[in-house]
Amino acid sequence: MKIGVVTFPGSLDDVDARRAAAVAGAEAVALWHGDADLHGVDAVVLPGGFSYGDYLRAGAISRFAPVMETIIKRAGEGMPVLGICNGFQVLCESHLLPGALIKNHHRKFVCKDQALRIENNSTAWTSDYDANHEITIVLKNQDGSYVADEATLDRLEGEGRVVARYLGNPNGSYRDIAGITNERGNVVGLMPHPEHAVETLTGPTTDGLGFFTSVLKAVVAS
Amino acid sequence: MSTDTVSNATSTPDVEQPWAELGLKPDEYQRIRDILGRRPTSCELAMYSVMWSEHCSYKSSKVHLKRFGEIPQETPAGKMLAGIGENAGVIDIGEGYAVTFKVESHNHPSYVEPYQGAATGVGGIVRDIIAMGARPVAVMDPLRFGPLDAPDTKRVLPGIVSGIGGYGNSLGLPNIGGEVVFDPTYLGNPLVNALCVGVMRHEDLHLANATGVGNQMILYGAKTGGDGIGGVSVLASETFAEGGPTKRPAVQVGDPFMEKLLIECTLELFAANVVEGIQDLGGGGLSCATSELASAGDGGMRVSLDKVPLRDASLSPEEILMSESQERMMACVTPENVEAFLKICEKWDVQADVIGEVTDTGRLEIDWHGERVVDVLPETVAHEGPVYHRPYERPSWQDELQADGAEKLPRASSGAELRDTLLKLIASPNLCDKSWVTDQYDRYVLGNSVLAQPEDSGMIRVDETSGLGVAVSTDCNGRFAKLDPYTGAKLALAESFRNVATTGARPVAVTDCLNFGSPEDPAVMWQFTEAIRGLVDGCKELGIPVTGGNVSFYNQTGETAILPTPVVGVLGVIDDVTRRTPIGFTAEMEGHQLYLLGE
Amino acid sequence: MARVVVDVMLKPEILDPQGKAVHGAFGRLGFDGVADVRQGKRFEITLDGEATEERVAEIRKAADTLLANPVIEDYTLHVETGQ
Amino acid sequence: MARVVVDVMLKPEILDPQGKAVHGAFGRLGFDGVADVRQGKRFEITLDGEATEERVAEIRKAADTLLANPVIEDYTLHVETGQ
Ligand SMILES: Nc1ncnc2c1ncn2[C@@H]1O[C@H](COP(=O)(O)OP(=O)(O)O)[C@@H](O)[C@H]1O
Repeated sequence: MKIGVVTFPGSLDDVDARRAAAVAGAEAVALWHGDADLHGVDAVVLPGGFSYGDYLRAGAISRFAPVMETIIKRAGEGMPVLGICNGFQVLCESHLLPGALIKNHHRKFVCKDQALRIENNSTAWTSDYDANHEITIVLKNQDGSYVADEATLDRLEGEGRVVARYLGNPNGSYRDIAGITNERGNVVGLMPHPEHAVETLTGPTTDGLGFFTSVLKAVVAS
Repeated sequence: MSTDTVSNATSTPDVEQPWAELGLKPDEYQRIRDILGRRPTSCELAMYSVMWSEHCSYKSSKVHLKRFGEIPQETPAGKMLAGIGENAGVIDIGEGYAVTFKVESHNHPSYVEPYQGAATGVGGIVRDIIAMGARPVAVMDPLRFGPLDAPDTKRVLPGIVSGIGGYGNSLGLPNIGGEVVFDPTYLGNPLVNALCVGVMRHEDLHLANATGVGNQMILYGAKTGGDGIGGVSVLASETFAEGGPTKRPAVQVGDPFMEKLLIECTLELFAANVVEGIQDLGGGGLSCATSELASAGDGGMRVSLDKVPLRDASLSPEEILMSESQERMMACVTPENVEAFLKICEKWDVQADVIGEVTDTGRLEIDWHGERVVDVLPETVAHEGPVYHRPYERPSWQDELQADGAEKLPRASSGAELRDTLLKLIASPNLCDKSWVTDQYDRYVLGNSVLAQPEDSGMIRVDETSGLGVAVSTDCNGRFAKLDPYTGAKLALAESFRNVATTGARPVAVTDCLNFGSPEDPAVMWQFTEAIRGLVDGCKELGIPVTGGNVSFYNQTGETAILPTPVVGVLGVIDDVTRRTPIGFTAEMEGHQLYLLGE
Repeated sequence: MARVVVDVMLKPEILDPQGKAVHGAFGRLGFDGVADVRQGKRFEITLDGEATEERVAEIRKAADTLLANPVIEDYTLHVETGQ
Repeated sequence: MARVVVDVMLKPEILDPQGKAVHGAFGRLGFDGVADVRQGKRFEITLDGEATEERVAEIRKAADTLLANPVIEDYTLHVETGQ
């Protein structure tokens, strides 16, 4: 079972995502933005960071990377993809997920331990959580406020595609949304960082590990 | 303006030169003429003036900093692999690992333009660390501001904090500690000190020198612009009249994305073993990099300045030599490795150009479109600057200050008064919770932050298997240092040492950033020498060396100097980070006993 | 050399935290009578040669795909003449 | 309701990392013939009433002190007419 983690220029949490995949028992594979080949991985993580400095819009330039073409195609075929923070922004910019992420309403970078409720535990990345499971993982970002038009928000709620919601909104996200999924449940975007909550020595909890163990099961099952 | 070549300088000895505008003293200008046996060309004058400035030459502090050499150059953990004089000190921490760490100031730029000043301060110290061959793994930021409620603090503080966060967060470096201290003396002169820690394997250690005749000098990173060359523009003033003034910005804008690429690119260059020597371009730009690399080498160097890629085509050769454009590095590479070097840079989208080579002449020769504009012995630029023995004297007010003891203050006489005093203390900006600052810094990235705020020291895991790690703390109480600079410096050292020791790490080495007022004031100079004496004595008593640091003078508003602020950073080593001791009283400690140690 | 300017603004229905903050600051500094502030981005694109119709069409395509995110932003584009 | 637009750009001599990143992306996406890209900010300020001379002078003052950082930025201001 191989989990690929893409490095874009300016990716920062790629090493951490690989570590988390390994802690969960997967083989972590480093993927390069300029290489369209996925090297046989079963699932992909788009990691956090400031790809291309986030100078234009977070994720706006990365989505044109050669590796993204393959990922978009494979995601359409059902391959699990998790975008964390900057990765979530790339997924929105790529239109794999609806909506967009804009500057935090307080306009500052924020780094804190954040409580969330898992609202959909049937995606490829959340099946190891209980329904309404409350977890605490790391939140750290500048452009973390999830926005979409009302119709889209209603549709996401109606179809149960809100994967996680903040308990105490830290950034102005519409309807407290911390993460969403596509119709099929294989592509998940999440603003907080589960990969920074996989060992108590360096993270606030180990609550983030479930994302990585979930996808192992999803891949084995498929 | 025609190019002022070496032969032109020889044939026109009496040309008036703007040495005073460039900050040189009459005797310094004469000394340059004596060294060269002729007048300097305008490019040479530019190089000497920058390299002989206080900032680059340490001319007021050199004689005193030498005393750090009296401390035994061994650390409790092992050898010092590089010490004062290198970009940053390097310490053996065992298991084949070495760490490097250094603190530097970016005070004045941060006052002028808080966000960019602070951001580029972080950028500069990080490049010092990568130049040693290390991967940067953490940053810290000791800060000083005027009173929290002063209007200018409202301008300065948010910018500085977001600049440090904006740059460090974008580089993916966890911020594992620092200080936020307020005092009226910092109102017109905030202090922004930035510390970076790096980790490497012993064999990856790289020193800054250019050796091996025929080796190529490669400049890589950002293009060169007119950044930070304010004063030197007088050299090109005639160009202004002709082409209309191209303004030369005094403020540099940082590009953390470029720097992140530079980190990854540089580490890949080291891993591929295609670099002989390397240096970052900081204050002094190419003047500094070329003269220091050449004088640390065994030959000479020839550089074609016209090969330097420019962001602003109107720059004169003098300005190119002086530019402090950020996010640039210079490497010495064997001819066989040039192609591999350029290929790695291309992979990371980093511009790289061969601009010169190592020669056997022992001289630093710089050409501009085929004409020689610099021909000097590189040591005379880099190391033979003026050395001042500035007068110093214990100020007359020191006795009065010391006599004004705290025991004369009224004491709380009732429970209610005591309660008020306590509430006042814990609500004071200097003592209150700092998360309003630290929440703007990423402390988790890289996944090795074992301790960060609100801990007394930061701690980073170096090896995931063995648990080897390092702890770092920075401290200084400027009020103590003003009362008694000798004891104040010792106290700063002792506090930092204790903060590291209490985590369970063994303190092994010191870096320091000496922030003081004007060295031309004998009272300030006295504070400075006393602080150094305190650090030297303290380090001897504790058995740990000073591995590097930085001096920042002229921190004052008019006649009022800042509190003497010798910020001390202590680094410790811990065999197994899982055995660290965090601060605080958590639920799992219920039933533990409390002891008070010391007198 | 010609210059094309692309102005990108958040759609009116999307909350603009930066514009809101500026609006708030206006109030605190005593600049009254401001009903609303929106903050967007301005791109000044200098072309190598003339701003021919095809070149401008290219830039428009870049604006559609890169400079603006149509999910949350609108843009306007104009060729700047005579400087 | 009148609208005043303030365009803030980094001074030409100051490095513009954002413009540089966009310029680089243009190249990679095959949009050629672009000599330079600068990215700045655009503020659209809607006034409660008319854009009288005093009101505009007020906004200009706000631009000087709040919207632009004179150390590194220049701005231009214009009143938008007829929409
Ligand atoms: N500028 C800063 N940057 C990063 N961390 C900081 C900064 N200032 C304070 N901290 C951290 O916040 C915590 C509390 O700081 P402080 O109140 O100064 O602690 P102490 O008084 O115990 O030294 C410490 O962990 C310190 O390292």
